[in-house]
Amino acid sequence: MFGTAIMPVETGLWDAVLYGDWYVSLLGIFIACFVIVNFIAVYAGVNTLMERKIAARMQARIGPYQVGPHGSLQWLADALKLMVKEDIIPRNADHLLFRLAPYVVFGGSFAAWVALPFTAGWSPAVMDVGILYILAVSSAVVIGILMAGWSSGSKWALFGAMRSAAQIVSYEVPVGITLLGMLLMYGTLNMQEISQAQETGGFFGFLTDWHGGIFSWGLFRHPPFTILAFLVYYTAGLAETNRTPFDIPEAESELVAGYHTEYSGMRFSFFFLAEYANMFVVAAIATTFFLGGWLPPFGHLVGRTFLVSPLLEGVFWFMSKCFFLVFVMMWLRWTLPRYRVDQLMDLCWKKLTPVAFINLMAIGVGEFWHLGGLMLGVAALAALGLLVSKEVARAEPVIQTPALNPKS
Amino acid sequence: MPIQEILLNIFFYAFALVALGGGIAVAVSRNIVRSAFALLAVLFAVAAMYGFMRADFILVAQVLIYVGGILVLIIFAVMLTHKITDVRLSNESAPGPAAIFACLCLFFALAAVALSYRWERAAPSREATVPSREGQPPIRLELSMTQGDGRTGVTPGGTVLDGFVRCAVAARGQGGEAQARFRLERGVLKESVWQWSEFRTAEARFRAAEPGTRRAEGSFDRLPPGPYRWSARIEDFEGETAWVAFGSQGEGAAADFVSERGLTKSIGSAFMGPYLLPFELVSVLLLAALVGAAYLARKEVHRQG
Amino acid sequence: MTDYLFSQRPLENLLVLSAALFVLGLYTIVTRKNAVSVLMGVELVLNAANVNFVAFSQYLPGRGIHGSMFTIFVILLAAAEAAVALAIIIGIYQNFGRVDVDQADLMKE
Amino acid sequence: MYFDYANILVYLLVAAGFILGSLIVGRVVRRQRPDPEKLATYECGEETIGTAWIQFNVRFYIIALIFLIFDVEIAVLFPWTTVFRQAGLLAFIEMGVFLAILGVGFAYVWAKGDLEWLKSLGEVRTEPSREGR
Repeated sequence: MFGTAIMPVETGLWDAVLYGDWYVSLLGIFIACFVIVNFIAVYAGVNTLMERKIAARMQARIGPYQVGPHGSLQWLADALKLMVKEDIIPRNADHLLFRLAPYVVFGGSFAAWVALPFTAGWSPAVMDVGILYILAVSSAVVIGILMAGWSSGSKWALFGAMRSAAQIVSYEVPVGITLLGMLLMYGTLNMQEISQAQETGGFFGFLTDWHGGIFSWGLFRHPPFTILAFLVYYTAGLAETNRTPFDIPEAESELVAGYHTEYSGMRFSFFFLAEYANMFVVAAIATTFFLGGWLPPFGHLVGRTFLVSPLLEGVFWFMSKCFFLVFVMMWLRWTLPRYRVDQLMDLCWKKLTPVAFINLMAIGVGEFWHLGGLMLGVAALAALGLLVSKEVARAEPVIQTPALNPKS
Repeated sequence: MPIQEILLNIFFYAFALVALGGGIAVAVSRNIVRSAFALLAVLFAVAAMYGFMRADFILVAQVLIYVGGILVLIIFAVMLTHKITDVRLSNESAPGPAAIFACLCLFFALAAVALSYRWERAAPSREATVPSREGQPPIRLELSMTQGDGRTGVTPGGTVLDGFVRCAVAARGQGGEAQARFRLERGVLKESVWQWSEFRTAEARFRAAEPGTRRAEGSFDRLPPGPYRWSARIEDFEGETAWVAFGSQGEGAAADFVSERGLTKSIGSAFMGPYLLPFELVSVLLLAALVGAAYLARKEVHRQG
Repeated sequence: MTDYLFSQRPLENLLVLSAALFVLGLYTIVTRKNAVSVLMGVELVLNAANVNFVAFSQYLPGRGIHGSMFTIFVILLAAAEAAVALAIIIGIYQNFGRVDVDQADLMKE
Repeated sequence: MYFDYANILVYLLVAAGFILGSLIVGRVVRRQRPDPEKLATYECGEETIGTAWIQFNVRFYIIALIFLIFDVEIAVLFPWTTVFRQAGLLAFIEMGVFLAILGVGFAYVWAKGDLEWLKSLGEVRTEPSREGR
C-alpha cells in the first residue's frame, strides 16, 4: 500500500507530483496518511490497555479483565464510552479557542509523525530538515496547551497550562543540545540518512567501514558521552511529554487534570491521543538517533531476510525499538515518585543542560580528533568511576521524608 | 495551464487568506489573547509561504523560533501584564479614519510598485562560437539554465534547489533539421581534486522560435546533491559540432551549478564563510539580550518581595 | 488580471501579500495602545520583510542565498528584540500598573 | 521538495478531518442532557471566585526568556552540524567561540539565581494566596 511513496533515499519524488502521475502520488499520500491516523488511534488505544495492565502488574492487581479475553478489548470499550460522553463547553470558556485548541495540540504531535523513518527509504515525507522539522512542529503543542488552558476559563486549567508550557520549553533546551551533539556524527538532518549512517562506523570514529551491528549505533560511537546523551535525551523527552515523574502540569492531587480539566468526552480524548502520539515520537527520535533506526542489531552476522521483505523487516525493528522505549516510559511511571516543580527546573537547567553541553563539546572533539575523543572518553569514564565509588562508600540507608513544601 | 500549477496556486491563495485573516485579527481583535493566537495563524501561514518558496530551513526556523519561542514569550507576557479585574483582557485601539486611509494608500502604493516593476527573471546566459563544417560560417550558441520550475534562472556557480535543472541552448544562423545533445558531468572530490565523470545525457529537438534563432531545452531531474557541469552540442544530418561547455573547462574548474536539497547546507557554509563575523556578533547580541532582559525581569521579582 | 491571479508569477503575488502584511502590522503599531499589541504589530512587519527577502532570494536569479541569510538574521534579532521589549513592558507594568504606550511618558517625571 | 510539503499538508488535513469526523459522529451518537450546573467552571464543587484570567509570577517569563535565547542558539547551530566535517578546524573554533559566549550568559543567569524556581519561597509562605502569582 505504500508502493507509490517508496523512494530511494537520495532523491525526492516531488516531481512525480508536479510533472508525473501526480494523482497516483496524491492517492498514495492519502492512503498512507489514512493508515497512519488509524494507526495512531489504535496505537493509543492499545497503549492505554498496556499501561493499565503494566500498572496492575506492578501493583499486584489484575487490571481490566471483563471486556474480551483478559480485557484485551477494553480499549475499544473506552473509545466507545468517550464517543457517547456529553461534550461540555463551560459557560466561562472562550468558545472559539476552546474548540480550536485540540486541533492545534493534535495537529502538532501528529505532524511530527510525517518525518519519522519507518523503514529504509520510506518516510511519509523525506525531508532534508527532518529532525529540525520534528522539533519545530512539536513546539506548536505548547501553543495549543496554552490555548486550551486559557480558553477553559478555569484556574486549574490555566495553572496547568502555564506550568506545562514552562516545563516543555525548558526541557526543549537539553533535547536540542543533545541532538546537536549526535548530529555532529551524522552530518545531516535527514532522518533517513541518520538511520543509514549508523550501519557502519564506530569506536570514536576510528572505524569508518566497520559493520559493527549494535556497536555502530549512535549509542556506542563515543561511549560514555553518547550513552549519557541518550539518558539526557530520554529523560528530557519524558519531561516533554508530561509523563510521570514529570507530570507536575497534570498532577492529579494538585491541579485536578491540568490544562484539559474542562475538556470532556471526545474533545478530551484528543489531548490524550496527542500525549500518546508524543510518547511515540520521543521514542522514535531516540531510536533513530541512538538505536540505529530500522537497522537490525546484529549487523551483517545474520542475514537480513528472515522476514518477508527488507522493508517490512525495517518496520519490524523500528517499531520494536520504539515500543520498547514506550514500555520503559510506562514502567518508569509506576516506579518513580513525582518531582516537585523546583526539582524539575533544577534537573533541567542545572543538571541536564550542562551535561548536554559537555556532551556536545566532547563529541565535537571526538569527531574532529579521534584520539582526543578517546582520551576524553577514558578520562570521563575514570571520573565517573571515581564518583560512583565515592558515592557507594558514603552511602548509608536514608529514609526519605516526603516533601514538606507541597506548594508550587 | 497544467493542473499542478493550479494546485500550487490554490495552495498559495489558501495560505495567503489565512495570513491576511490572521493579520486582520491581530490588528482589530478586541481581546489581546485572541490577537496573540491570531498571530499564530499568521506565523504558520508565512511558514507555509517559505515552503512554497522552497526555503525549507527558513520554514523550520520560523516555526521553531517564532511559534515555539517568541509567541510563547508574548503569551506569557500577556498573562503577566493583566490584572485580575480585566475580565476580557481588553485590547483598546484608536482607529481613526486617517490611519485606515493612510494604510490603504501605502498598501496600494506598495502593490503598484511590486506589480508594475519588471523583475528580472532570466538567468545570464553564456555565448560561445563553435567552428562548423568547412565552408560554413561558425555557429553562435547561447547557453542558459533554469530551475526545475522553468521560471527562475540559475547563474553560473549557482544552486539548484530540488535536483531538477533545465538547460537550454539557442543556436543562431543554423538551418535545417537539428537536435541538441546535453551532457551532464558530476564532480567527485578525490584527493582534494574534483574529478568529473559523465553522469547523464539528454537530447532535445530544436524548436523553431523565430527565423534565424532556434532553441532546444534539455532537463535533468532527480540529481543527487553535488556539483555538476554540463555541456551541449548540436547534431544534424550532416555532422555535429564540438562540445560547448557552459562554464570554464579543465581539471580543477568550478562547477556550473550545485544540486542541493534544501537550504541547510548552503546556510551552514555561509555561516562558516562570508557571514562569520555576523554569526559571532549574533552570539554577543544574544548574550546581551539574555543578560539585559534577565536583569530587567529579575528586578521585578525583588520588588515584589 | 487573470495573468496575475492564476499566474506564473509567484514573485509578484508574494510581494503583494507581504505588502498587505506590512500594512496590517503598521496599522497595529499605529492604533494599538497596549504595548504587547504594538510588539505583535512589529512582528507582523518583520514577517512581511522576511517574506520579501526570501522571495527575492529564491525568485531572482544570481542572488545566491543572501536574502535567506538576511531572513535568518532578522529572525534571530526578532527573538532578542522580543525578549528585551517584553522585559521592558513587564517593567512598565510593575511600575504603572498599565502597559499603554501613551502612558509611558509618565517616566519623564 | 513540493511533494514532501504536499504530504505534510495532506496529513494535517486528514488529522483535522479525523477530529472533526469523530466529533460529528459523537454528536450524532450521544444523548444531550443540558444542565446549567454542568456548564459551571470545575472547582471541586465550590462556587467560582473571580475569573480565571489572573496574573502570573514573573519567573515564568524568565524561564521562557532563557529558553528563547537557547532555542535561537540551537536553531543556528543545526546548519553548522551539517558542514562540520567539511569545514574542519575553522568550524570547530568558531563554534567554540559561539558556545563560550553563550556559556558566559548561562553562567551569569545561574550565578544570579534566575534558574532557581523557589527564590521567593519566603514570600510565598507569608502570602498564602500567591500561588501562581
